[in-house]
Amino acid sequence: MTPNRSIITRISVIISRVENLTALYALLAIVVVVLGLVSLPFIAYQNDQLYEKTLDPESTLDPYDRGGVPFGTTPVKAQYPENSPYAGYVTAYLTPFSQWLADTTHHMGTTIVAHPGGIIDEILYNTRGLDTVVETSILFVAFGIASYLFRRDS
Amino acid sequence: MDDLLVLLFAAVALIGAVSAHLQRDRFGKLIAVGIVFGGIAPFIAARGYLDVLIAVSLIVPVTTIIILLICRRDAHDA
Amino acid sequence: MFNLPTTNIGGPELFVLEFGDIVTYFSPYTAALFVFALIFTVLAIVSRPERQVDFAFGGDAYYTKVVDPDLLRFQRFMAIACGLATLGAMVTGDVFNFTLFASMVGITNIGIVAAYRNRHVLNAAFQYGIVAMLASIPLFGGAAIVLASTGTLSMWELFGGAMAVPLIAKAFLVLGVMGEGMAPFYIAKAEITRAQGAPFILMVHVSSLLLFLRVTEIVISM
Amino acid sequence: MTPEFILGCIILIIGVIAAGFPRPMTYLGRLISLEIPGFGLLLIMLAYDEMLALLTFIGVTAISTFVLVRAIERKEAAE
Amino acid sequence: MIAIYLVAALAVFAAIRATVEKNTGRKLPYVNVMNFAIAGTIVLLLNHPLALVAAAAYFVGSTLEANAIASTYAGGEQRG
Amino acid sequence: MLGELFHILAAAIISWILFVTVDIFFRLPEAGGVSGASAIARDIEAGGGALSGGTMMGNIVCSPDASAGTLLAACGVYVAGIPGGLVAAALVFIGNRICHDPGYAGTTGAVLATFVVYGFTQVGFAATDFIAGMVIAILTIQGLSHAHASRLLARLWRVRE
Amino acid sequence: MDVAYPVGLVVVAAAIIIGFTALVREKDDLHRILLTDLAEILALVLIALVATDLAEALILPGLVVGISELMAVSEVYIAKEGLRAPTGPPFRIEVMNSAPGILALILVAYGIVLSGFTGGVIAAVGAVFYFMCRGHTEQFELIETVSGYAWAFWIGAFFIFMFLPGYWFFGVMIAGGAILLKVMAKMSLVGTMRGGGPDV
Repeated sequence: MTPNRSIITRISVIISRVENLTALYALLAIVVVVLGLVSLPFIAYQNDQLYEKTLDPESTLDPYDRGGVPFGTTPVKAQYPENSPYAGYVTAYLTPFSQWLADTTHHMGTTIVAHPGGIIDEILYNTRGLDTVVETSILFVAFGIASYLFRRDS
Repeated sequence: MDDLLVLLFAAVALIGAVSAHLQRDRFGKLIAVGIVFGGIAPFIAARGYLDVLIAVSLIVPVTTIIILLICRRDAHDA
Repeated sequence: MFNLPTTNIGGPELFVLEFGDIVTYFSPYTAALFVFALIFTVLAIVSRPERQVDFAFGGDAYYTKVVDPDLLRFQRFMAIACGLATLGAMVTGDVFNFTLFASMVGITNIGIVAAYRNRHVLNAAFQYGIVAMLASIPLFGGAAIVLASTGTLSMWELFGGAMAVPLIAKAFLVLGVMGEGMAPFYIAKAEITRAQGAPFILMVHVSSLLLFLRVTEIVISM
Repeated sequence: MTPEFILGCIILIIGVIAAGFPRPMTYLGRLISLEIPGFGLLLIMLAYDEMLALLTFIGVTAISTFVLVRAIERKEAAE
Repeated sequence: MIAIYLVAALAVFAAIRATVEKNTGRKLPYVNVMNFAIAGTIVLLLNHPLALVAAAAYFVGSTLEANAIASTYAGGEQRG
Repeated sequence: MLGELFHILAAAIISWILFVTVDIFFRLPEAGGVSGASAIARDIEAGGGALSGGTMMGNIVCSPDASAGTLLAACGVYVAGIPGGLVAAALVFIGNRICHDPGYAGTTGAVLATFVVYGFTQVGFAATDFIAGMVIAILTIQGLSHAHASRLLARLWRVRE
Repeated sequence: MDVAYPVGLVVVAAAIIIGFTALVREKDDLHRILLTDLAEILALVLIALVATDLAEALILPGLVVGISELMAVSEVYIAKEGLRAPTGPPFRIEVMNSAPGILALILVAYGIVLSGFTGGVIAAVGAVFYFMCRGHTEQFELIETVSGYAWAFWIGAFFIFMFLPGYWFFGVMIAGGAILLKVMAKMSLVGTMRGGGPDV
């Protein structure tokens, strides 16, 4: 490195190298986090959240018992309930298999709610379905890239 | 689960985590990761999520076996 | 029309389409961005790529490089996906949805660039991919902090002014979009001179420009 | 502040240190160390009863480990 | 209900022994003791038929892990 | 309190005898079921133990054998009586197949232990005593001193032969 | 709950500082990929701290986005370095003959019961493990076509939810099944991508 280079030239040499990009970005993130750390303790948790959890350890659907009767309206604290006229139907729905599980045993709540129906399906498919559209598209695109490169090189 | 049990199993998990960092041998590291999971399993059981525990305890060994694919012994100690 | 807290979001509301909790909308500003993105997406669909011309030194001969049709199809697919993601990011009315669209723009940009066999170009695409993955911390983290501190993700609520969004969340969002949309600033170096396929490369530039404009609007309005 | 949460935070920090500065600075050492912050996240999810997320996370960890193993074994074979 | 405290204490003891031991082959038996203790704890914590399946799944899983580690340590399958 | 401790100790001795007998009957100390078991045996021998005892310890580590069968059978009896023990035996069988174990020591041990544990619950023992007792029993084999335990097992193995 | 959130944020901030410091010092590209995996975990912690059902529904897409980006970037890395599949005898241990059949059966069956993202990932773990240990026949095209159709089915289900909400029941069933198929198919392709397969 020649000694008579100005400091700006040196910095621009570092920045212009692609290999240093990751380190630069990481450094920037560290700076933001350190500055943010000053304000972090003052971030108050808003107690009025959407889709709040209510736990009922006695229920057979334990971590995911959100109440409601199947094929009836269930109050779900969505952002805009009027946009999803059938919000709550999926939450309360149990397939025959999951109904049988719920009647039989006490510790299968996660399996029951992952089976079609339940609060998570309500959010993922109904009220926030667009998120899931984008997400599956990302999966599609990423695997498109991977399989294109894989096949080209093999 | 009362306080004493919490402390005991937390101790198991912490011993595993710290030793996984400090071990230099690759098999030692893997064993220590297994110990961490041993400390965590009772916490899942105590909350009553048994189906999750079954699934997780079958998948964690699969992860370990996948890592073992690149752990051939000839690369290092005698 | 709906029970939304504000009917006036970034100018007079032109059109609203509700997907459950995610209410997409057009304001004059985003409509302009949308039309811009739409034009380039259509361009990517209909255009034929330019062919690069190599001159042989010491003579008058020149030849055009052969464009691999497989590569062309792949790049066109990626460019269209990138355009669609940009369109989505322009109109969405939800912070988390916006971050997802931004990630999709990032990954399609990787795809457009990574299609080349040139090692330098691949290296640039790889470094950019690492940054785009790192950017998921600020992006998702920013959206998560917005959710935790205000209790909502909808821009219709957040733009009203009643909610105090923490500064760190805004900084995270900007940082995240910087990571996802950083591509043109250095891919350009490796890319313009060494690779063919101009309209698709253009898509990289357009999408990141529009992402920046959009995130600026979001951060200022919150 | 449940015990799971506190334990999860401690293990997360230990794991980040372990993965950031693994003791033998090898690919394998770092890959194994990456499991530890994963367990920290698992405990934090457990503390908030996010069981579906926990289950998905463990599955994704296995698959991403496989992806990384594939890259590492090719890299080591090339050396 | 002293059994569960006894089992938990044995788990800690075994974990410490496994950490202190240097040799991989001699480490694994200590881990095995810890797995016994944890599997017992799962059933002792929750008296439910599914807890039995969970304990068996944990035990089989960790045994499989130990088996795989030991076999890799031994240099893989002897062929031919 | 003291009575329960006494029960646990008695249960430990009973299950120790049970699983060592079954394992030696099924010739576990003879050869390692998988290469990992042989490696553990070599390391234990290098640490001052006996080879055949070490082989048996390696087999215990590498596959659910009679000791695991006893533990799970005690758990099964604790949660659901005799049927629980038989379910535990089935689970041990699946575990044996997963772990590339050719033998049937685990399954046999589980079935035997089911009836033994059930019998003792009729005379004042609790099934939990057997769970804790089995952990203590396995501790004496695997967790205290590998050299001494393997020599002891080797001596028993010579008696069997 | 109220105390836990700021504490969690401080912990994550400390973790980000440590992890990114390691990243700044790291020069090797493969090590950088490994560290980005760490970054994904930290992003998920931030979402998990919100602790509502909504947070959980946000984690699931976040996870899948993370793994697909990791997949693409590692493939770019392999292409960039021009790395080849290792030659020489494949690595075998005994349990790789016995475990995959039973474990993959359990995991795939359980995954199909679960459905949706979770089920897709669990079933894919089983499939990846099976392909890894037992080798595979090349049927890329079939798997990819299946997942393409699954994607289209899911989009159809989305429009049912949005425009014909009265038929929500069919929407749930189609969506659960289609996402299961899609995620599982894509992820199990990873298992076949290791190439070769053991000569058993």
